[in-house]
Amino acid sequence: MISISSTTINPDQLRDALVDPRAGAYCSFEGWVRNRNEGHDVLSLEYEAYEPLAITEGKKVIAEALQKFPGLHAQCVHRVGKLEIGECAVWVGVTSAHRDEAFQACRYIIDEVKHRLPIWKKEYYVNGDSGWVNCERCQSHAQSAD
Amino acid sequence: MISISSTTINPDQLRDALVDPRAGAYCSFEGWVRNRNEGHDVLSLEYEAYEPLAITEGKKVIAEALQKFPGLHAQCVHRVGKLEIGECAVWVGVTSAHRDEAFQACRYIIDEVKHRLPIWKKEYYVNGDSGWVNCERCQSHAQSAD
Amino acid sequence: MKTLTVRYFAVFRERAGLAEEVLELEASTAAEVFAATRHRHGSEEPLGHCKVAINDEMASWDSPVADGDIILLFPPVAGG
Amino acid sequence: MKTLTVRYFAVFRERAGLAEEVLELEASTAAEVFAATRHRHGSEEPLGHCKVAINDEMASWDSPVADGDIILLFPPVAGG
Repeated sequence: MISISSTTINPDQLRDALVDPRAGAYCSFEGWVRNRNEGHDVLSLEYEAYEPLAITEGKKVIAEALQKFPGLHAQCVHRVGKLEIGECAVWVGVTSAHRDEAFQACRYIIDEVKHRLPIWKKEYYVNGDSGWVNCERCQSHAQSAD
Repeated sequence: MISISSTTINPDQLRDALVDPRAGAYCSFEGWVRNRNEGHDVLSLEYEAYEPLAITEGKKVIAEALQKFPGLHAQCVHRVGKLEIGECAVWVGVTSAHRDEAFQACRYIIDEVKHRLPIWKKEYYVNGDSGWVNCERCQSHAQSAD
Repeated sequence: MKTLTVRYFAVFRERAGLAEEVLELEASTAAEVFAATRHRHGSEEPLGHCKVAINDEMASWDSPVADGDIILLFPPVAGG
Repeated sequence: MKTLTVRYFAVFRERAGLAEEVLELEASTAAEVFAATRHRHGSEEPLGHCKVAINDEMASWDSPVADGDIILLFPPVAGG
């Protein structure tokens, strides 16, 4: 259902695992490392996950998705470690009888995965800086607390 | 942008053609031949397209999608000919900077493709019958007009 | 009278038993071509879910037809 | 006093310069552990975007902590 991977994600293989003769619709989402984020030129990035809870929470997310938008199968894989531009950071795939459920469940899973799983992203910029994404407030508070 | 194919769709290869360093999101949809439709056990099906207008209309759909939900690249391939259960009948892929546009453009394309392109589907059932999908009214009128 | 080429697709072609024919018709709109060929395509309702194209451009049922036009009669589509 | 294991993740670990430590604290809630370790993680706002887990279960900031608990302090997540 959900896994954390330290090696390249293979969407093709993951897709094939969801094949089902009852499935009329397959929706997939991939998050790719892009070369800019919030005005910064990004060189690469690094994901860190706390795997035990990422798995527990990810399973909940997938179960919720398949309950809210009845589908057949859903799977998610999240990368950890260092990633280069263009690499796949997260993959979600859903099959269902009809397309509406596949789209909605897929969207639900990626939205919740981004907000709920203990996974953190550190960006390395072209100018040599680096920073943890979404952590400006804790960083600036950290600095003012020094 | 859009093509009609009489041979197996290869999602993996199509996905790779959309790779872009500016892309943070990739959403794809596939329509698969499933073993039941509206209460009938389906054995296989056959798609027929009027290719010149399917291409013209498909190009319009894709241009509209990328305008409404600004994305980077979008592509669609629709199969024609005889297909077995589990085969991919239509594939849509969209890349964009952020996920919202990728999901919405992908959904827009498949919805419009289904409603606007001159493509027809004939189902062959396990019980030996066959029928053109969405054509009950014209079929029943046809019979009563005999 | 106009000389029109009428093409039938999918279930229309199956019912008509032919893909295309050249007809001499009095029709002035696509809807009239549809009505005049009902014995071929067998569909009662041109303004329903069927579509029409004239000379490879999507048209509406009240589009005028001219001598030499090619009229494409599309039953309800079902892509995807 | 309770003996608590506190684990720091991502930016918190970097700031703390360590991943885990065992502390003797008076804290009765997760929020109090967060406050008592502010000199490590450097974050002012426990009720903001940060999360906490106790013994590998997601918890809330007002969850009670017991002697021997393992408290996981999570900075704002950013998966996907």
